[in-house]
Parts: sequence; C-alpha cells; structure tokens
Amino acid sequence: MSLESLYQDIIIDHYKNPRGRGLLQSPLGTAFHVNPTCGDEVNVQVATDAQGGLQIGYEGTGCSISQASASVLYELVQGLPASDAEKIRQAFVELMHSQGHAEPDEEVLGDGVAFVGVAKYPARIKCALLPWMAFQDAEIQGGLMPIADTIQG
Amino acid sequence: MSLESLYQDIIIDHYKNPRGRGLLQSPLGTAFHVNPTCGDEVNVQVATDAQGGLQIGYEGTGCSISQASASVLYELVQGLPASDAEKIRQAFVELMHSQGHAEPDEEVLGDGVAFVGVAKYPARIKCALLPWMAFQDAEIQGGLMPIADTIQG
Amino acid sequence: MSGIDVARIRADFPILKRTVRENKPLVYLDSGATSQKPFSVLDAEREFYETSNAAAHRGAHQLAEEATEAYESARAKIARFVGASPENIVFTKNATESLNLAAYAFSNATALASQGASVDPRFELKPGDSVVVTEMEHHANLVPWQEVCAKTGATLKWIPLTDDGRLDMSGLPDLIDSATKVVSVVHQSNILGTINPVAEIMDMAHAVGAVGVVDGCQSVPHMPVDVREIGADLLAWSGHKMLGPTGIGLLYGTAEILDSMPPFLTGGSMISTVEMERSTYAAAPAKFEAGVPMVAQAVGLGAAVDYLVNLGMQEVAEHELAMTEYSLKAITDLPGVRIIGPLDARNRGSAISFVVDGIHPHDVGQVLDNLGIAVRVGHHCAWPTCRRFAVPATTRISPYIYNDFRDIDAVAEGIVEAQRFFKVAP
Amino acid sequence: MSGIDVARIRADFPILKRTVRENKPLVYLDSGATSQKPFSVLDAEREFYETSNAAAHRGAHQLAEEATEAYESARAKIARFVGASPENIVFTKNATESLNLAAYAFSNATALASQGASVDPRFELKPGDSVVVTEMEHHANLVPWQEVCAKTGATLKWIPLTDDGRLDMSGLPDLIDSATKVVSVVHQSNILGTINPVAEIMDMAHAVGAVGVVDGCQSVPHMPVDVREIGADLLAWSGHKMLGPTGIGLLYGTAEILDSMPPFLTGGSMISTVEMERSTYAAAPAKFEAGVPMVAQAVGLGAAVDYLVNLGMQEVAEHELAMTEYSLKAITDLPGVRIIGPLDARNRGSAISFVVDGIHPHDVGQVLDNLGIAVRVGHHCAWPTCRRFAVPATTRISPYIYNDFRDIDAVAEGIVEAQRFFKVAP
Ligand SMILES: Cc1ncc(COP(=O)(O)O)c(C=O)c1O
Ligand SMILES: Cc1ncc(COP(=O)(O)O)c(C=O)c1O
Repeated sequence: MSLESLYQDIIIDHYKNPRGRGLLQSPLGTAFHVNPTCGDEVNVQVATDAQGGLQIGYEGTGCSISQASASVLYELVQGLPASDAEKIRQAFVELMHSQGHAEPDEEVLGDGVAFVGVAKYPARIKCALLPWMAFQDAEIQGGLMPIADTIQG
Repeated sequence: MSLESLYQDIIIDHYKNPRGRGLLQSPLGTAFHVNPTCGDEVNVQVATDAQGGLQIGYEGTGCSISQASASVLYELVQGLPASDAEKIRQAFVELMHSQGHAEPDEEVLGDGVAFVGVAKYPARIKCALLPWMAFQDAEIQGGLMPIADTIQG
Repeated sequence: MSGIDVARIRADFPILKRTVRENKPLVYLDSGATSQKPFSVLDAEREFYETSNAAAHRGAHQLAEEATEAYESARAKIARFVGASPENIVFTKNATESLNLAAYAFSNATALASQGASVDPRFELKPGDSVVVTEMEHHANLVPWQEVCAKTGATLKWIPLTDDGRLDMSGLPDLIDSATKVVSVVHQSNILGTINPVAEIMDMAHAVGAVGVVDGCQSVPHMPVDVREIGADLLAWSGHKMLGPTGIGLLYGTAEILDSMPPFLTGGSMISTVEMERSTYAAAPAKFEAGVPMVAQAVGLGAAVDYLVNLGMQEVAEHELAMTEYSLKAITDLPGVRIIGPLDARNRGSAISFVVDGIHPHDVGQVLDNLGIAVRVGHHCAWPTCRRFAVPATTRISPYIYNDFRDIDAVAEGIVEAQRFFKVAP
Repeated sequence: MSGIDVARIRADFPILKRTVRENKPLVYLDSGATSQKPFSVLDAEREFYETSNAAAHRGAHQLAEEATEAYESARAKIARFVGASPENIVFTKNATESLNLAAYAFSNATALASQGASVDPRFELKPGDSVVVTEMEHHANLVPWQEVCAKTGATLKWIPLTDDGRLDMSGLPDLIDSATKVVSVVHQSNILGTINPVAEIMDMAHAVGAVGVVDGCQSVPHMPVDVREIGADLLAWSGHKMLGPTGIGLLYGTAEILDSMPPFLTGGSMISTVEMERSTYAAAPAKFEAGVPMVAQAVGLGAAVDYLVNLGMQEVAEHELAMTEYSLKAITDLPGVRIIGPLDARNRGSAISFVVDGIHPHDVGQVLDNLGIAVRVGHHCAWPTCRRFAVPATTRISPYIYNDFRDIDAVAEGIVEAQRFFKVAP
C-alpha cells in the first residue's frame, strides 16, 4: 500500500485548499461531531436556498482525511436537492465500507472517489466519515433528511 | 497421600466425640470465626478459673478438621496459664505452615500432632486453624493474650 | 448417550490428561466454578499476542487496526451466540462486574439526581422503592443489590423457594408491584441446578415498569440462550465458564437500556469529549468499557464460542440433560445421600448439590479429591440458599461437555468410599 | 548505550519478528499504550491453563489449591516488585478500574453515610470539599473524579502546568488546603513524559489529612518504584504496559486505607458472611476482588515481573534515560518539529509527543505506519493537556526495553519523509 494511494493528490488538494469552508448565517441544522479516539472535530451546518437546494457550512480541525472529506462533501452536495445528496452520502458510506475493493462511480462521487484507498485503513475510515455523519445529523436536526433513509450509514 | 494420613484416627475421634464442647456461663472474651470459602463456623470463648487457668468454651459447625481442631484446642489449653497456652498455639500454627515436613513435638501438641497431614492440603489448613484463630481473638478480647505475641499467627 | 462425542472432545483439552493426587486420572466435575479450555482457545489467545497485540481502539497503526478488528469480531461472535447485535454486548472482567455495572446504574443515577442532574427516573431509587431478587441468587446477584439498597434506602425483597428447590411463584403478584424498580433473577442456579422461568418473570417486571436483569452464568454455557426469548433488559455472564479465558465477562443490554444507564467505570475510550471540568460519553458499548480492554481474552472467548457453535448448543443442552438424568439417578440411588435441589431433570441443569448423612460436605469432597475427582464444596457463593435448606454447605458436581457417565459412576463410588471411610455406611 | 542487551531482549518477543505494511520490519514505539509480551509470559499463562486451571480461592481439590497458590504467589511477586506486602495488592482488570475503585470509595461512602451508615469521614464528601488532580492527567485519573464530584457536590481542582510541561507547583499551598479530601496525581505523564514529584505532593496531601493517590501506569514499568518512597495511600497501574497480559491491573493500598475504604465490586469471594438482608466483608485484598479472578493473567504478570527483575529495574531506567536523551536530541534537531513536554531528560520519561508544522499528527503517524513504525496519534486520553498546549493532537513515540537508537533514527527519517510527502519541508 503506497502512501500515494491513501493520500491521493485530490485529497491533499482539498485539505490544503478547502472548498466553501465557513459557517452559515442561519443554519436549519447544525451537528458537531468528534472522533473521540483522536480528537478530530467537524461542525457541519445545513440550510436550503430559494430553489430548495442544500446550503452547506462547515468548519473543523483534524487530519487531512477528515478535513478533505468535509471539503469534498461541500463540493458534492452544495446546491443539490436533499434526496440527491442522500444518494451521494450513501454511496460514500458504502465506499468506505468496501475495504478498498470498490470501483467507485466518479459520476456520483466526483472527487470522493479519491477516498477509495482510505477504505483499506480501518482507523482512517472514521476520519473520512466524520463530516458525512455530521452532515446526516445536521439534516435530521434541520428536518431535511429524506424520510426513508434516516437510519442508514 | 493416603486418606488415613490426613484423617488420622485421632482426628475422627475428636470429630465424633468432641471434648468439652459447649459455651461458658461468663466468658471474658468470645470470638466467632467463619471460613468464608466454605462456611465453617466456630465460636470460641475464654475465661479464667480461680487459679488463673484458662477456661474454654466452644461451639461450631463444619468439617471434621475444623471441629476436631476445636476439640483438640480445648483438650490442650483448658486449665493452662495463658502463657503456656500461647506456646501451644504457636506450635500448632507452625505445624500448619510446615507443609507436612515438620516432626511435631507430642509433648507440646498432644493429639494436635495428628494434624501433621493436614498441612499438606492448603485448602484444609484454614479449617484446622479456624478455632485457633478464634481462640486468639477471644483472648485478645478478654485481655488474656500474653502481650509480646499478640500479632503472631 | 447424546449427540456429542465426549472422547473426541476430551482430546481437545490438555489439562484432562494430567493426573492428580499420586497418579489418579483427573475427573473434573467443577465446571460450575470454571470450565477447562480447549487448545483452540489457548492457540487463539497466543496467536493474538504473537502477531497482533496492541491497544484496541487506541491507535492508527497496523497492529492497532488488527487488534481492534480482533476485538470487535470477537464481540460480533458473542453477540450472535445469544441472538444480539454487537452494540448490545459490553465486555467486563467477569459476570460479577457485569452485575455490579447493572446495580451501580441505580446507585449512580440516584447520587447524580441528588445533586440536581437529570437522570432516567427508572434508575432513581428512594425509600419505598423495591429491588426484587430470589432466594437462590449467587452472591454476585445479591450483594450488589444489598449495597444499592444501603446507598439509596430502597428495600430488598426476594422470591422464596419451595422445598424442592424451585421458585415459589405464588406470591409474585404481590412481590413485584408498582414500587418495584428492578427484578434480577438467576437463570440457572449454580447451587440447586434449577432453571427458572425468567421470561415470565421479566414480563412481570416490565408490566410494572421495572428493569429486568438475568444472571446467565450457568445457562449461557449449557443451553441455547436467545436474549429475544428471555426478554431481559440486561443479561450477565462470564467467559471462563464457557471454555473461555479467565478475566472476561459479558453484559448484554437492550440499546434502549444501555443508552439510558449512566456510565460505570469512567476513563479512557469511553468518552466523547473531555475538558477539565466535564466530560461527555460515547455511545454503548464503548460507554461501559473504560481503559485498555482485555483484547486477548476477547479473542480467546471468540474461539470458545466457535468451539461451542461447532458442537451445537442444542447438542450441548442434550448432553447436559442426559448427564442430569443419569446423575440424579446415580445419586438418589445411594442410601444416606440427599440432593439439595430439584429431583427431576425437567427445567434443571446438571449442577447437583448433595449432602451425605454423617459426613461434612468438605470431607466428602476431600475423599473424592483423593480419588482424583474435583468437585466443589461449601456454600457455592449462595449462602442464603444453604440456610434455606438448613445445610451448612453441600458437595456439588457440575459436569460439562468433556464429562460422561463414567465420571458420574466415579463420584457414586467415591461417595460410598467416603461412607466406608467415615464409618457411616447406612 | 546502557546495561541491557536490546538484541537479546528482542529475541524474546515473537511479535517483533513480524513485518507490517508490505514487508516492512515492525518498529514498535507504542509501548505507552501497551507493551509487547515475551515468550516467558505467554508460556506461563499457557502452562497454567494446561495444568492447573481452576477457580482460585473457591475449591478444596488439588487443581483449586494449585490455582490459588499460583494466583497468590503472583501477588507476592508483584508486591515485592514495588516494595509492598501481598495484602497491600489488589488485582483489578486495568489501571482504570483501580482508579475507579479509589474514586468510588468516596462516592460510595458518601451515599452510605446519606442513609445513616457510619463511614470513615475521610471518604465522605460534601459541597465545599475539594478533589485535586493535575492538568496532565490521563482521562482515567480525571473522569472518575469528575463523576465523584458530580455525585457528591465536591469541587474538582487541578494543578496547572508550566509552558515546558511541568507541574506549576507555585500555587500548591493554596490549592491543597483543609477542604481537600483527596489528591490524585500521575507519576509519569503518558503524553508529556514528565515525571512528577509525587512524594512531595503526597506529603502535602497528608499534611491536610487528604488521601493521596498516584497513577503509576507509566512509571512502574519504566523505573524502580517503591511505594514506601512515594508515600501514596493508593497507587494504580496496569499489567499490560509492563510486559504482562491484557486484562489485569493493580491497586496498591496501605493496610490502613484499604481497611477503611468501603467495598467497590461486591459478590462472591469478597464476603465474610452473607444473609439475604445483609453481608459482612472479608479483609483486604479479598474485599476488593469480587468474582472469579483473572488467575491466568496474574500468573502471566508474575512472569513479566520475573522478566523485569531479571533485567534489573535500575538497568531498565538507565535504558529509558538513554533513549530519552537520544530521542529528545534526534527530534529537536529536526526543523519544523516541536516537542510538547519537557525538553530536558531530567525527571522525564521516554514517551515523547511532538507536532510537525503543516502536517496533522494523524498524517505524521500514517506516514510512519507506512514505514512500519507504530506510534500513537491523537490526544492520548489526555485531551485537556492537548488543549493546554493548544494542539488538537500529537504524535507520540513511547519506546521500551526492546527499542534502541536505530528505532529513533527510523522515526526521525520518517518525519522528514512525511515533510517531503506533504510538501512542508522547511
Ligand atoms: C498515565 C496513565 N494512566 C492511566 C492509564 C489507563 O490504563 P488502562 O487503560 O490500562 O486502564 C494509562 C494508559 O492507558 C496511562 O498511561
Ligand atoms: C449463577 C452465578 N452467578 C454469578 C457468578 C459469578 O461469576 P464470576 O465469578 O465469573 O464473576 C457465578 C459463578 O461464580 C454463578 O454461578
């Protein structure tokens, strides 16, 4: 397992240049998640725009994986309807549980496909999932979670 | 190790025909000891007669070893000055810690020598010592313990 | 005799080849105290230490990942074994800790509430409330509740026993009432062998809103136990009685109850966030597993579960029943010997306590020991049960999968030998 | 480098022969989390299971006698190792349980007193009383005291830290005052490496009548520790960090303090008498060892003590010092790397935490892991200490007797490699 396959350039790029980082003015839901094993933190907020698209705010401190994952989350779901975002979230969770054997669909996961190598490192999967778990909680809190899938992931 | 060497006839005899069993009218000290592993119980009382000799009362329930030991205790120390009794008590304790290698002095220990085989069975040593520990406590309680040796055994 | 092949099983247990007391082959009939361990359990533990030892849930390096995986997959096996999910299984050091964990939920909640904290009211005890146990509890399921009562002012009550060693259910509707906050009952008595109708009792507990606890120490190793059938909120048992290593115990809890209980042992790995002045806690089961856990023991216990699953718990239970029937007959056939506990094999396990007229149970045990037969003597940590049956102690055989009828024959001969030796032959 | 022969020692540890991450030889530098185990420990445990396994203190047959003897002679070895008597040593499952046992003495005594029981007043807490810890405690010596305060209304106070990672002793005379009921301090910090003047602090505790507790998790495995010199009433540590098995911890207590503490876990083997309504308790250490104990683990730990005694704890401490000096220099020599904790080796252990500018500690650890080097990353269960030094986490090396300078060189090279990979080379 080479370092490059875990830390693909895309991940390092999102880590060093996080997209859309920052908090929202009036979030509908906010969830602060920590990884108690290592102290990584991420705060994810959700709201909707006039067209019903998701607005994402986030902040955090932590390793490249957790912070890049938050940035990718932003990039992937910002502006989407919650139901579309939910499909992406589920695809990302699935990818993380694939033990590195998946062939992720770049159509769905965009830069998220770069996390495929993370799935081989059980201790880092939690890092990658951290913002996505917070996102899910924030949606539930904000009443934005598509009903049928509230317990997945 | 034959059963006979553990349960010498003398022990069985004391068990079936305990000497001096019963409680005192006005004890100076009383100690109730149990072996919490098995529930053996013995209650030992001490007083002194007009000549300053020890008076022993006892009762109990338990295995042949613990009950015979109480009977032998009675036989050995009844009527003796506390200081002489203390020498016997110490000799008995020492015998029990000899792991069966001692050649006990019948002059001192009388029927107590029959317990030499018990010393090879760690779990039974506690049974044999039970009345002697209670005796020591009863003496301390009754203020009859020869000073120098109150912590032995 | 039954679906399991005792001779083949015995070959898996190295200790059964040893001799005791001057070359007597070992007849081990003390599995109620602790069972012996097969090679596969010893091998699994050792292999873990030799290849993957690290602190589980505490590192990101490869060994730590492997240790975490080993630990969690053991949890999953154990969960499956009792029909639960992994999140419902808490690792403890023994069943005693598991039962204390349950009991401390009540005293801790009560103390926290006294300082104004908001706690789940089911766990808050006050004078007038009651805790219900039975008169056949092991000390591990009695003393912790005595302590809870001493700390909160609640009252301890118990279900009495019938003369044949069963629960006297007649008074139950009065005993379990609206004041009852917890009902904690042994599934299979370690001293009497009785198997109790725990599902029924749990239903009665739930009907009055009480928390229901079952002590499964002697049932889980000996019969198929499914937490969904028992219906307990909490089920405690030990690893060392089911072929596993020493130093590991289990507590099953429903998600709902584990969530609402305050933590017990606190420290590392059970927290969510920690500041100097306050902490928040992880979700169960982590909430109840403070400190570096007994990873190697969990791995060994996982192998023990594999061993039992491989035999089949139904087959184990049939063997248990066959041993029970055979032993009951062998012992009742002996003049001057009295069984303390049920005389029929229905709803009864193979642990059998008895007393021999004229010989103290200790002395009976000693004679058997001298013949190479390991049994337990004493009050078996169920002293009040001894009192109930007016015996100071008993001698107890408790067979397991590696015992067969010949072992019971040896006991019967040993008892006769004891009667001869102590000259009480009837 | 020091009086111990690392190459010879390494041959005793089977796991050190394995490779990780595609054939990299394992460099294990996470002994602060848990140590590896030599053959002699694994053999001792296995031999116990294969020859003498039985429930200690619970039977009269030969195996039970042997198990009891094995368990108690392990206790005696461990007692000798820290200058104590066997009666002063309580076996627990880990240091976390030991520290909880200490903390629960206070909350239990307070609860019992609230119901009118008479308890030793030293353990009874009320609002206004204080509990003093430090800002460098492991969660295991912090959260239990937070819980005690939450249950009793007492106030938690702490000794702050200086910027170089030492205790700021200047305010101590004000902090430890007549309201102080307990002072609990880590001997050697697992995150900073600092060795604290515990004897001095225990004296101050005793001067105000407070109970003094020391967390010896990181000191007992690494240097000679004598309870008589430390002067603590209670000393807690773990077996798994000193070559012993998982699943066993220790609590040393003075006879006087153990006698006056109420019991913690209750159940079998810790009682004197039991009736349905009340029980009396055995003398320590039995009073604190409820349930079937971790006998095999005690035996393994006894072998671990033999191993360390054989090396010589003075020699172990010298090796520790040599490793500390070498590592401090190797790490401080690297540009862009900052040590969190004391920079001089005086009163400092070999566990060294550091941060690398521009790379998160997790990522540093991952690069090292990929090179086969096992280190720990995160807050090391000392989250408030991280906050004090304004770092979210650190990367930590924690060597032991099987590590040498080459392992440290590997870490230094790995850090440079991480800087190159993450393009932050200064
Ligand atoms: C200083 C310190 N205290 C307490 C503990 C807790 O020890 P354990 O997890 O073995 O209970 C540790 C190790 O984890 C430690 O390093
Ligand atoms: C019925 C019952 N409950 C509880 C226990 C306590 O289990 P442990 O000693 O393993 O904690 C035992 C066995 O000792 C038992 O038989």
